[in-house]
Amino acid sequence: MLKPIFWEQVMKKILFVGTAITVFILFFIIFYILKNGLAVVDMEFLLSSPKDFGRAGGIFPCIVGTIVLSLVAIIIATPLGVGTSIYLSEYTRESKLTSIIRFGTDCLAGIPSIIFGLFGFVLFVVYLGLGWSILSGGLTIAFMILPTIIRTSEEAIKSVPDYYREVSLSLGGTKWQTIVKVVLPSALPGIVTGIILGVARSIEETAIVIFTAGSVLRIPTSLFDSCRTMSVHFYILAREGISMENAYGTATILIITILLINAFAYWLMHRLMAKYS
Amino acid sequence: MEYKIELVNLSVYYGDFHALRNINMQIGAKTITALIGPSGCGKSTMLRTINRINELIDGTRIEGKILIDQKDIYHPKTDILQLRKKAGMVFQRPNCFPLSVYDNITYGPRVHGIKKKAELDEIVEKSLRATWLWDELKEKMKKSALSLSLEYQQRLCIARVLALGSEIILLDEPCSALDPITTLRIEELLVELKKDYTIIIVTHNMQQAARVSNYSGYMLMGELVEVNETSKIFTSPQDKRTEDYITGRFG
Amino acid sequence: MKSRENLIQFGLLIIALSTIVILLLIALFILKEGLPIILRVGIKGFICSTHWSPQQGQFGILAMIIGTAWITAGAILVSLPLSLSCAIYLSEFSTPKVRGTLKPIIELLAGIPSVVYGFMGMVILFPLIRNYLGGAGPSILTASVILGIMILPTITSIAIDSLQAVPHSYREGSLSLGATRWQTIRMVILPAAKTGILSGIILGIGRAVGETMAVIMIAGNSVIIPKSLLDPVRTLTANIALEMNYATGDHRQALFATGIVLFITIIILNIIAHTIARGGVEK
Amino acid sequence: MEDKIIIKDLNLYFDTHHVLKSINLNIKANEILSIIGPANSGKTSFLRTLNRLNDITSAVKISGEILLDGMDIYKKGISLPWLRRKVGMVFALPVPLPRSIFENIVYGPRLNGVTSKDRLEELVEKTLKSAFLWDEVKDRLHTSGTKLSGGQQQRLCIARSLALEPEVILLDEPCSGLDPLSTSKIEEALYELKKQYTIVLVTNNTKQAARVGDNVAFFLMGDMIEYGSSEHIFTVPNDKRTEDYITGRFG
Repeated sequence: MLKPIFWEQVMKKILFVGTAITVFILFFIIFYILKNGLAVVDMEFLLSSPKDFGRAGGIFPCIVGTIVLSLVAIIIATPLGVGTSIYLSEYTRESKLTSIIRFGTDCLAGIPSIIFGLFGFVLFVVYLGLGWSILSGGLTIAFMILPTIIRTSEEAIKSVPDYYREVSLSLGGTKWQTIVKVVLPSALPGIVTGIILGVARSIEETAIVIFTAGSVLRIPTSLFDSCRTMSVHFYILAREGISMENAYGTATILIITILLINAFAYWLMHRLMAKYS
Repeated sequence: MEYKIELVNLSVYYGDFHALRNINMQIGAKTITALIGPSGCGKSTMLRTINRINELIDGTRIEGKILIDQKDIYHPKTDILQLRKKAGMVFQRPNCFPLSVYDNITYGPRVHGIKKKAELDEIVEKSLRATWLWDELKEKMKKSALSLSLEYQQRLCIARVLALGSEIILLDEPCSALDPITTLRIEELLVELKKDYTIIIVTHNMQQAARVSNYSGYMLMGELVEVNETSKIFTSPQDKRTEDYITGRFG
Repeated sequence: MKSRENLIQFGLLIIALSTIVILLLIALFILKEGLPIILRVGIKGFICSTHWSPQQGQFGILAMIIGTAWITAGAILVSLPLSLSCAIYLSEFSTPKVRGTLKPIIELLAGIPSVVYGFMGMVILFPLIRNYLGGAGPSILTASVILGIMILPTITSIAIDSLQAVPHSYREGSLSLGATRWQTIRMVILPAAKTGILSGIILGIGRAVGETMAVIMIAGNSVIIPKSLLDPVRTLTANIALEMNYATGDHRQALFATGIVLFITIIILNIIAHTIARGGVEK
Repeated sequence: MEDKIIIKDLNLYFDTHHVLKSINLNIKANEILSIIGPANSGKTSFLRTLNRLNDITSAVKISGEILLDGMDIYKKGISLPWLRRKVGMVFALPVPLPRSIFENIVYGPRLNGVTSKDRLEELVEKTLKSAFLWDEVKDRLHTSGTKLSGGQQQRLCIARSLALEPEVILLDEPCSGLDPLSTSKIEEALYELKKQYTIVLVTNNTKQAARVGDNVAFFLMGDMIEYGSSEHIFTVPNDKRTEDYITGRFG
């Protein structure tokens, strides 16, 4: 009768190895990029403009482009996403309509960024005449990150215990008062996490940016200017072999930004959770 | 008299929380013992230390000894799988697996290495008959257990323990999800099973304890306040706290 | 008071419809741009022909479809063993603390930009494959390995969630019958979590089919029918991204038509995932 | 005594499940009506029809009439916030909102547009005194309500519902999680409160119903089996099922 226990031990080891490999890959990627890139990164790299198509100089315009583009995307996507999730979780019972909306959200989440790129290109760049611009790019990216925000906010709102709603209603609150004063504050950590994940997704996006915001290497001065984000810059440097050194440098900044954003989301979630529970 | 189960200076901690305080208790073979007390008093914890299912909870620490058939079940060499086979458990809510009736009952025998169809069939019939389910379910072996009514599911859970070949049955508020008539039927079943098994039942319903058990233990905030023959507990409790509880000053 | 509440509800409804509107707009624009060429060449001529030479007016995307299929299948083969062991280990064998730490870290893998993955394929896998297996480097194999790693977090994270959604009482029930943890996993937990895990895998397939930039960097992009894992191929997504910036006329329409094929594939995958998830609701 | 609430032929369905079956009942002003019965007999659902809190759950269907001071509360055009201010509610689990004691109590009045600081402070003091909590918390009104003990939290919830100056108070097993001491404090508070308010108390504890209730209604599986004065129900019940329940044959 040793057999079942023996098998358990064997399987546990196999599964552990699989887990270890997965975690190792992650750390390897991060370590490898940082090891090669940190040498290039200094204040000058961050704050100066690229020279000679990026062969020399820094990545300042790309940092500005990345920030502005994600800001625009978030400002558009947040009200739409949070509004949708409030509607889905507070105002309707499960019905045909909600299942259609949910299905639409799932589909939107699955659509490849290249399709968003094509769409943004036809609609905003060509049809509405916005050209390759921050506005076209921001709108398109907003559509892409919308499902992320909807899903995380909806989950957060649903996880607010029903008895909070009942207490507020039984104290004579209207539905909207209850949502604003009790539900949203309690769901805030989850909602903010969703928004931050949206920021992370817009920072990493490449295909959409090339198709809708272009890749002009200048500091943008208006929403109608084209811009180049760090991801796009990195892609061009690496794929066209312009400068491996600066590619590593850009990737380092990208990875550090993503790490910081995730860590921040994590920290914020825990802080707010501690405050509201 | 040799005791089937003995708890010796048993203490349980969840992290810093002292859940059971220095419990001493002896339980004889083929009796029904009821544990009563307000919620959070540690009765479920006590039940769950007897087949060591409590270890699933992180940060559980245990002091003292539990002897089953004079053997310390917390001894490092104890075969925990055999222990759980010997002391089967029925939970508060029926927890049939999302498998067929047949697969639910044969689950225990199969994990313990019984593979022959004929042997399994025999076990199924025997344990279903013992729980008065055979006539109703013999045509429904392939049906999902989750499609049965709650009562049948709970009886199936008891049948599952019987199929395992247990000697001890631990029941954790087995009737709390059931209606009065069903409750009475399960109680009758327990009294019947007492002939062959040692049964410990946790219940929040004092009348239930009074109806089915030979012995009752009253617990409060991790302590075993009083244990005695059931009739004595309910007619002449020794401890003021037991009396408070029985007369309904709690909850 | 009442009318204000109604106004709010109406406003939120309009907002909630935005995802549907966006989805329809996308379908509309892609179809409008791409459908004419499909109608002209014929569905069969477009999907079943291997000749892609826009200058000669030949628009067959079979090679790209095959390329996409190979890379996706490879990615799943690479990803499944890792993601499933990871999910099972973290959900069933590790402590909540370890799970709570490692799950976000693995989800972080999803946050690394896809171009960085592609880059890793170029600088790490190309030399390895050149030295030990031959060929130039860009190939189905490279792309499969990298995409497999990219979809790891998607599948792992969904699989962990589905495993964790299996009621704890099943675990208690099984263990209290004297089963080992592995028996519990194999006989109770995995069957109960099956549907969730499957829809996670399908979403992973969707991600692999749709990935663009990383694939361009490592798949080689040749329009050929591959004969070995070391052959370079072009995917549907790469086809669009590579040629879009100089394509005009029929050529441009053909690229949008490629987009239609992608779009429909993704929608079908989503419908499958949805159906599985719904069929799985047994309680 | 006059009737505060009149319930005529009340039926309630959740989807196809018939939860309340043709209930007819009059609740008198300034009485404590206790509602007893085993789990799932519709007690809580009944309570929640009185302030229409069932409406927030989907798929609820209701027929019949509930008259509060002669006005049908299910009539079209009734403002739910208005109704719920008149009919306050205390839940089984104490649920302080995640804010300070002070903020918890003024939450309701603020929603109704009371902004004067003096008025709010006056309300806080008055209601905390009525709930017998003032002395224990007067020095820490601005600490979190979730930091209080279970019994204090429940009294805070009672105070919070009083701050709306309701006419009827619904209590849903308010003592189910509490120790004897907290229970008796709450019972004491209820006894005082009934001078000003009409109180409907759902309880699992028949002895509690006997102690505090003027009248008692016994519910079983959605039917109201019996209604009468406490003495009557607990000494000479008319219905066999009531007797079965009171003597503990259920659950």
